[in-house]
Amino acid sequence: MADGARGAEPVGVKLVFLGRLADLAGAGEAEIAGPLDWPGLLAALPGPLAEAAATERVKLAFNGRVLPDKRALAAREGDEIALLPPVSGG
Amino acid sequence: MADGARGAEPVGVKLVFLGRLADLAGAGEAEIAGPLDWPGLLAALPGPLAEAAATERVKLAFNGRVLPDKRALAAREGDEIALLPPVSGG
Amino acid sequence: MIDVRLLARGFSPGRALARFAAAHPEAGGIASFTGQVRADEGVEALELTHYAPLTLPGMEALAGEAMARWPLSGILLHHRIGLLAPGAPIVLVAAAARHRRDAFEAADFAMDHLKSEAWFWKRERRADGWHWIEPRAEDHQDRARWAR
Amino acid sequence: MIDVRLLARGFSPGRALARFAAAHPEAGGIASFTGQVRADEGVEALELTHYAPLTLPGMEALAGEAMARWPLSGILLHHRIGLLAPGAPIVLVAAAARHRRDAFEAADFAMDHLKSEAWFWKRERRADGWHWIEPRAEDHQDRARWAR
Repeated sequence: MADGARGAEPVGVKLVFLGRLADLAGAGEAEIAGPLDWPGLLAALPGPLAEAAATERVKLAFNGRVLPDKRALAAREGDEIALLPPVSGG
Repeated sequence: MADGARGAEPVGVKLVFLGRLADLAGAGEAEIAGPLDWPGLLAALPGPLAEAAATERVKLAFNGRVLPDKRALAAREGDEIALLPPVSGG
Repeated sequence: MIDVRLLARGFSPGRALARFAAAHPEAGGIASFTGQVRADEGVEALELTHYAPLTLPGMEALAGEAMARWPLSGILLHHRIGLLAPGAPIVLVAAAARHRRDAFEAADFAMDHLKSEAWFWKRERRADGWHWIEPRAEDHQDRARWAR
Repeated sequence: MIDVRLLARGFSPGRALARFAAAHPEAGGIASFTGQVRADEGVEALELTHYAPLTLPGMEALAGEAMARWPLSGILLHHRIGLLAPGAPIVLVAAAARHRRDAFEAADFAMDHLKSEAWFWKRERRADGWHWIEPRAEDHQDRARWAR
């Protein structure tokens, strides 16, 4: 999770892709410029990833907490957004 | 379980008392003369043991098999009768 | 694999489970239950009696019943006899299966039957002497869940 | 005792269970479930990913929920992350309780929730490459049994 040095040097919004979304993204992480709201995130993601992110099955964590409503996303530089596809543990 | 040398020398009917019945009997085993049917067994047992044996909760095994009906008991010398109070394993 | 044992000496459920799991690499999961002598109630010792002509054959029949009733890779039933100290393991039941629900149900089933149907008699020594333990009504109810 | 761990290396469920049992001499019983990589289906390896800010806190919350819901002496949730070989243990859940029904139910509950609610992502390597695993409908139904 990002915290602390926010603003000391220019950092973007950190995106973390979990599970199969990391495959779609071609990487586990990415950084994009903030501020970022939900439409902004969808616009910033490559097509297949945006499509996946838009489905109900994919959740969003914002700075380590799952957002009850993805559309309420409001990220600034230094924040971390994780895209969480359906889980499979055990 | 008794088998084999039956008749080679005089042996009685072996009684085995399990669980609390061994306490009532004062021993884990006893031997009494055969042949022995259900009324004969009750008559041969000391009072408290006969009372316990007569209850539905106490089962009878005859040569290693539980009798579906105790009253069907028909033991000869060399046979083994076990008196089985309610179990408590695990 | 059916692994049914009467044990006259202390045993390690952890080690038995490790062996059982290793013997079932094709199973997705292993459910188990370990029963041990409770150490908090003034119980100084526990003694388990069995009746050889019935006890082990009865446990083997129970294992077979569980194998027939659920799609299991294997089942393990280990039960102590003799004198046990507080904290000592009494019983270990384990079921290996492809699907965890089957493993859980089979282990649960086996324990319910070992508790109220297997040929064991248990007594415990307290400060005032030995006391025979009888199954609780609850144990019979637990077993009745499996009737069909 | 609540013992919740994410494990980056291989572990021995048998040894973990032995320690857990020894830590709960007051419990009459310990129910457990071990999940392992099935070795029979052409799976060459399994990889488990987690998300640190959510995964361990989520498991800790699950352990707390089980402790609140059943009268337990303790609960153990150990879960592997990283690369696993066929036969390797993935998850160990154990619940210690005075009464065995509580132990069984809590272990069952914890597994159902770890399967479909904990923050893990699993993929397996077969001859034709990596495949992500999603929970089966069955897993969601299993979890739904505990709704209240």
